[in-house]
Amino acid sequence: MSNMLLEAKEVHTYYGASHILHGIDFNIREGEGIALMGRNGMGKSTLIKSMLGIVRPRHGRVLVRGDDYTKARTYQTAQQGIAYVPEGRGIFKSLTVRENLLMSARAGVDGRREWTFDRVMETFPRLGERINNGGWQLSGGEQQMLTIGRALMTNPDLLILDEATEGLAPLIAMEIWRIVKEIRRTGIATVIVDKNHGAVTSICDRAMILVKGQVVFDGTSDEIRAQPELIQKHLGV
Amino acid sequence: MSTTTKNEVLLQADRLTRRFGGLVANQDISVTLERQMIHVLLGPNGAGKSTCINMLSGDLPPSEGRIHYLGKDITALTAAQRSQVGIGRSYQRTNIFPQFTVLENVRLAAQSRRQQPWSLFTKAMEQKWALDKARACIEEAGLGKRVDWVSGVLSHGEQRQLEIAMVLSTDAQVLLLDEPLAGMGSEESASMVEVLKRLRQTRGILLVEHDMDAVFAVADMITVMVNGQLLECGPPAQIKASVAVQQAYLGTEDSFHV
Amino acid sequence: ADKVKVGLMLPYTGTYAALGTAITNGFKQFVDENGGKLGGREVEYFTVDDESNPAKATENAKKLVSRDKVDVLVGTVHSGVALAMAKVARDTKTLMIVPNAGANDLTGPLCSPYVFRSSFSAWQPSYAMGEALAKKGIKNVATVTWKYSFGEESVAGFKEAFEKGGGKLVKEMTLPFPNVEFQPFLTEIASAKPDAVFVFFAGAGAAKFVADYAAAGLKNSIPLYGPGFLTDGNLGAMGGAGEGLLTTLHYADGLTNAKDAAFRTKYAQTYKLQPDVYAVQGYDAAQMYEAGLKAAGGDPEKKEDVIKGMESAKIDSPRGAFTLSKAHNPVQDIYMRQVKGDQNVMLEVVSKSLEDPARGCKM
Amino acid sequence: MNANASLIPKLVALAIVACVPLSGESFYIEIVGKVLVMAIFAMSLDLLVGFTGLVSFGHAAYFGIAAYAVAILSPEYEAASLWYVLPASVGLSALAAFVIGLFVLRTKGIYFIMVTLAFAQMAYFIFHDTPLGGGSDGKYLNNKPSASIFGWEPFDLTNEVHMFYFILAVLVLVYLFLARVLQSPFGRVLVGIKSNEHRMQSLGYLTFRYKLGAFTLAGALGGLAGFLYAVLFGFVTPELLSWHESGNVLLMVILGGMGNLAGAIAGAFAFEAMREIFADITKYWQLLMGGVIVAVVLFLPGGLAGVPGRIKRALQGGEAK
Amino acid sequence: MDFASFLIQTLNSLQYGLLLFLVASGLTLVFGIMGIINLAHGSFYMIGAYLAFVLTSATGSLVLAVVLGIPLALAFGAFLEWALFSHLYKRDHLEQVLLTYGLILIFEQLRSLLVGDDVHGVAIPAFLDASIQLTEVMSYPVYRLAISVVCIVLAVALYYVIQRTRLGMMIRAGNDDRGMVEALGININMIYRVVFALGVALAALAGMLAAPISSVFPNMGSHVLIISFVIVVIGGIGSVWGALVAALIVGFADTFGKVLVPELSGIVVYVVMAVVLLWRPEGILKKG
Ligand SMILES: Nc1ncnc2c1ncn2[C@@H]1O[C@H](COP(=O)(O)OP(=O)(O)OP(=O)(O)O)[C@@H](O)[C@H]1O
Ligand SMILES: Nc1ncnc2c1ncn2[C@@H]1O[C@H](COP(=O)(O)OP(=O)(O)OP(=O)(O)O)[C@@H](O)[C@H]1O
Ligand SMILES: [Mg+2]
Ligand SMILES: [Mg+2]
Repeated sequence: MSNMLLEAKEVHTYYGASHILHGIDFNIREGEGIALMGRNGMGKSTLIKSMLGIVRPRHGRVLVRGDDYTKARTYQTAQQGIAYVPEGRGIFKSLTVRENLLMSARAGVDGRREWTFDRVMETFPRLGERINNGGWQLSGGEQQMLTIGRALMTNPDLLILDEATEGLAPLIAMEIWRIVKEIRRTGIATVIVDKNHGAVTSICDRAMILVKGQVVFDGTSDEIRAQPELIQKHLGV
Repeated sequence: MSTTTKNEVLLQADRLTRRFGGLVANQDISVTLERQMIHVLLGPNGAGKSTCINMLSGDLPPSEGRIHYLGKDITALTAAQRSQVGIGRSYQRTNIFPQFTVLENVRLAAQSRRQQPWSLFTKAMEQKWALDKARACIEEAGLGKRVDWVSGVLSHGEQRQLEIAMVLSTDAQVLLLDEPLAGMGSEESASMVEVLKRLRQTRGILLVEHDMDAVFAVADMITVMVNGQLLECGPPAQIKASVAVQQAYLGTEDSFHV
Repeated sequence: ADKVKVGLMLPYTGTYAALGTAITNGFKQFVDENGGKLGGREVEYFTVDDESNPAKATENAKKLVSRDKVDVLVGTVHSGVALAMAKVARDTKTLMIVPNAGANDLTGPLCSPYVFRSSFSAWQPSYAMGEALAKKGIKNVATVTWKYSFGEESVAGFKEAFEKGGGKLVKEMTLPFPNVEFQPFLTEIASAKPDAVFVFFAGAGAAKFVADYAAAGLKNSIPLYGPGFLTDGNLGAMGGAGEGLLTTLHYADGLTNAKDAAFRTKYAQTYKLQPDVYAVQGYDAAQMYEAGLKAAGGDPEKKEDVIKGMESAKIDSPRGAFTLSKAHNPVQDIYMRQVKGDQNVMLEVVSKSLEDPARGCKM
Repeated sequence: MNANASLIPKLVALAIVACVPLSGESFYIEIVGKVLVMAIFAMSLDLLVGFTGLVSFGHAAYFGIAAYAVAILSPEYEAASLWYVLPASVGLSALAAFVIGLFVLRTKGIYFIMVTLAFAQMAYFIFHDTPLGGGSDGKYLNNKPSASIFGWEPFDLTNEVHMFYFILAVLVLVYLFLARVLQSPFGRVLVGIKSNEHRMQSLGYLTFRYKLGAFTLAGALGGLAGFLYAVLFGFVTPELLSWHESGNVLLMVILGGMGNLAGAIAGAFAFEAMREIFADITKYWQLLMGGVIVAVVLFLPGGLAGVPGRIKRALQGGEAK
Repeated sequence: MDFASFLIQTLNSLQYGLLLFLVASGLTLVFGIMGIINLAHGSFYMIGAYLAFVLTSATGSLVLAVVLGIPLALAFGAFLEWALFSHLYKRDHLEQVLLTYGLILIFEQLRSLLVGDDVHGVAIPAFLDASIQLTEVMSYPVYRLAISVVCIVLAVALYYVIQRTRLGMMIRAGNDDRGMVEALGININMIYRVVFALGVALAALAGMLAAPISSVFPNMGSHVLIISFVIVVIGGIGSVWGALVAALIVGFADTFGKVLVPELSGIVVYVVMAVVLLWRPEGILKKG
């Protein structure tokens, strides 16, 4: 079986006094795909940020490829081949589209360079048309493409997409899903947060549901598809 | 609230054009918005939908074209003035007062309807009408449990809900909503669709949204843009069936099964 | 008896810090020579750093006067600060000795029985220079100075004497204080080609002006003159650019009086520094007060007597003896000096016992 | 929130300050009076910086204009009437702020900082380089304004104790006034503008007018402080308008903790006290003061206004951090 | 003004403008690109000048002083960033104002304790100590022209690093969103440390190069502080070309202002700044 890539053990995270994550266990293996689900405000983004060291868990541990990264700086974790597309985008406004992509370019952990500038351009032709525009001049969807492209430029082993299709036109969203599938096929692991449950469960092999900072479901995509009442109960659809 | 006449034309944009340097983000776009109608603006990313809304709301001046509200030419009015006459908007990218509580965010929005800059000695918190209005709108947007939270610490989806509560509390007759559902969970989206339907009873709504389930659940009229140009305009059924629209925007049914 | 309380309000930080220190040193040197006493009493010092900031001047002066209850205020370098101090001195009837600030007003329209000066008025060295240049037969002169009172008063003093002697100012240039970009003026001077240039600058600005003037090649074609502040304490910073410059001041190197020789030896020994005009002014401030106290039998409370004593004193200064005018400004010799190496060497007395006209003083 | 809990320390502080004249030491009366004046000045700036988000780096201009106005409007050999020079000089400052505001409020952020500086420097050079106010040497105000109303004299500003209480009363009034204003709808709009001006506009607020209102009000109150300063010391100099003074008052506001009126007062006290005390103990006072300031920034984020909260938390022994 | 002096005044303006750019260049980096409101910029300039004085006295050559001084300044800058500035990025920008004000006081006092309060000169290196004859009475010092050349080289180098290199992109990105840069696997703290140190070294270099012509004196830092901010701001924050253009504009305004409208020369610079910012509220060249 393939190796463990990223693990969270018994993670408790607080914002000031409010206790958000109540002892979460999470793990993802190389090449695996996980759909992280839950209503607004349940702690999905917080879990991701805790693992990346963007917020510090108060208890618990974070492991990357078996090594302790609990106290590592965010960039050290990220350099282990983890790319993050945050919700709400976070593109660099004062950089042009080209610069946004170039600044993050890096070979993968194993030295591979599959994702080049040209390949990103092929994948998102729309960005090619806006290549010299400043980041602040893009439409919402264009910004979204740019963040995904920027993450791919780091040639990651694990791609974390937090609401990556927010604001994308259906056609593009489908295109993203197609690309993610393709990425997965090349062996890159993915964690996806998205409200399109149908799409994510069909891409990912595992699904996890968070309710109020606790894991209420962790199983295969097939299992969750077989239990629509679970989705109904925890996600309200 | 003012009297409402069915199908009264609230907002009319004539041949709006907006250029950014060499790029034509909107070309000759005309939109009509009637009361008790939800008019949806669709289009691929970068088609110019937000630009169009920005022109209607006064955030961006059009390069060409005119805008009329209730028959009056409002092209020259600023964003604030348009808000005062009754055009409210929400933003695609969350745009709130992050240091304030949810209540204060919405209360400020409500207060904008009766500004009394000269009355330096009344307490804002004693203006009951604004508080009541704010609470009602927060409830309506589904944020009842978060009234006293500082809005900056809300989750992304909750901030999107707050955005809606704010525009609601301004009593705007015309609502320009730029992807209100983006970032909301499916449950919240569903309840927001109900809110939209309720709002439609008294106002006119221009909606930009990429959530097709929601769009087809509420749209009375759909305009599709591509590359700044008008592609098609018509009732939902017509749009759904249009081959051009499918190619440019919706995709075909089978491509849904990734 | 009680101690004599001396309030030193001088700049100890900032641009004029070195001047404040020199004045303090000079003052203390006299007191030491006098057995650590003034008027036969022990001396207690109170010091305040005035930062050369007029906005804090009143407050700082009051600190000495009303909190520390000093018998005499000694200060300061910056004219704006000194004017504010003088108001406090007048209002509170405190004796004040100005050991540097040259604003004409201090011993002019704003003169007061309580305010004395141990230094000079802006008018004095400049007027002497005006006379000297006119006598030399120079006809056309251009002037440059900072646009603030001291600079403008200096130029006015020069102009008064120079025009009286038949000269003419062909160009009067000013620049905002403390701007030191002189190049445009050098170009103007080169194109106007006057017979000579008269400038008022002090401190780092003076050093820079002299250096720039030489670097622009003007030094060889158009002679430069100014009050002694142009070169005093700045010769090191100018490199060789100052060599040969003629300036006027009430003090100089190479004076022949015995007092000066003793003063300089002692100063150099005590402070491991060469004394300058500021040290002399500090020293004389102490001498003046000593004269006043002596007249009052050592009692600083007898202000009338102290004042009378000071007014009638003949101060045996390292600069040469001087007396005080009715307006309390030194009536002193002004020297023509020339820069030789690191010294401002005395050439001659250009104006014997020059008295400031004290215009506007109603005393 | 818990207004009453923080009211007591404030009243105690006020009572202590009010006792200063009992010392009978005119130096302390005057120096504390000056600090009170600076506190008023700092509060007026805090209205802009801390509450409206307009970081003005030229606030000394309004202080100086009013200070010069009293000096210039007062006749040379007799006292002017307080009831004429006070409104006149404060009015002039307000007018200057209004006119300058019309221009500077078109810019934002750092650019705003620099344009306010530019206009203040122009005002500085007007007083420094023209004979209007006595040039670089400044001008005396020989007679303090008289408070007499048709012969009846409620108080006498030449009396240092009266002067002190007059300033203290003004301070309290300004504090209460601003506290009230900040709770008014107008004040809430200012705070909204600080948080997100663009959003305020799209909510229908003509933010320019509100900002102009705040700018003018702050200018007037800054002028009030300048007026008191001139009357207190009887001497005005162009340096009152210099960028150093604008910088100092800004430092007081930041030191105290922006967006907190009591903080602005505390900042003024701390800033002035540090200078006085350190300059008294050593010639190297700048080193001490600089060190303390650096330490405050490092260890007291949010300035002095955050200190009571820290103490409370420490006392409650709650979770660290 | 005759034509010859008009030409010379133009030369003066250019040369002064370039000198101003040199003085402001460190601030362009630290304030313009990194977004730190650094009031201590003038102090770093002053430290550079005093370094030049002390090292030139010790080694006998300004060139050696610069060679030794730059590494010192770099180390000093890196230390300050590590010890102080790195704690402030997440805080309100105005706290940087307070911090750097404190630093000004400390540096001035230390300077006074270590080197005293006297005015000093620094000798021009012998190979540059010459003049070019312009008119029969006036000549131009070669050293000034040499500095102008250094300024132009610096401007080009700065522009290249900031706009064209990945390092430059990372710095600019860091000013937009530090957290995001770090999440992309970039050690932004290290980058900021390096860039801050570079900014300090630039300011110090300006001080060292200017020392022979401006002389070395207490408070010299505060003289250049405001003008440096003026230049960075009217150029458009973050733009190297903008700063260069702004420096030249100020150079011209100041030079011709002094000659043509001497009564107003004090406010000319501020009038220029007000006019520029009212005309273009974000500076002459916003970006790039
Ligand atoms: N910076 C913060 N400070 C305090 N509380 C926060 C902060 N960020 C998030 N929270 C709170 O933590 C909880 C979890 O937030 P999180 O962003 O992880 O939710 P989420 O599951 O990603 O929701 P969404 O789908 O809306 O993005 C929410 O209740 C939110 O209000
Ligand atoms: N300020 C600007 N300067 C230059 N180009 C701009 C600017 N704002 C928008 N654009 C461009 O105009 C086009 C239309 O943008 P707009 O934001 O209106 O798209 P949209 O239809 O809302 O897209 P989305 O669904 O992705 O939000 C885009 O290509 C965008 O890059
Ligand atoms: Mg989230
Ligand atoms: Mg959009």
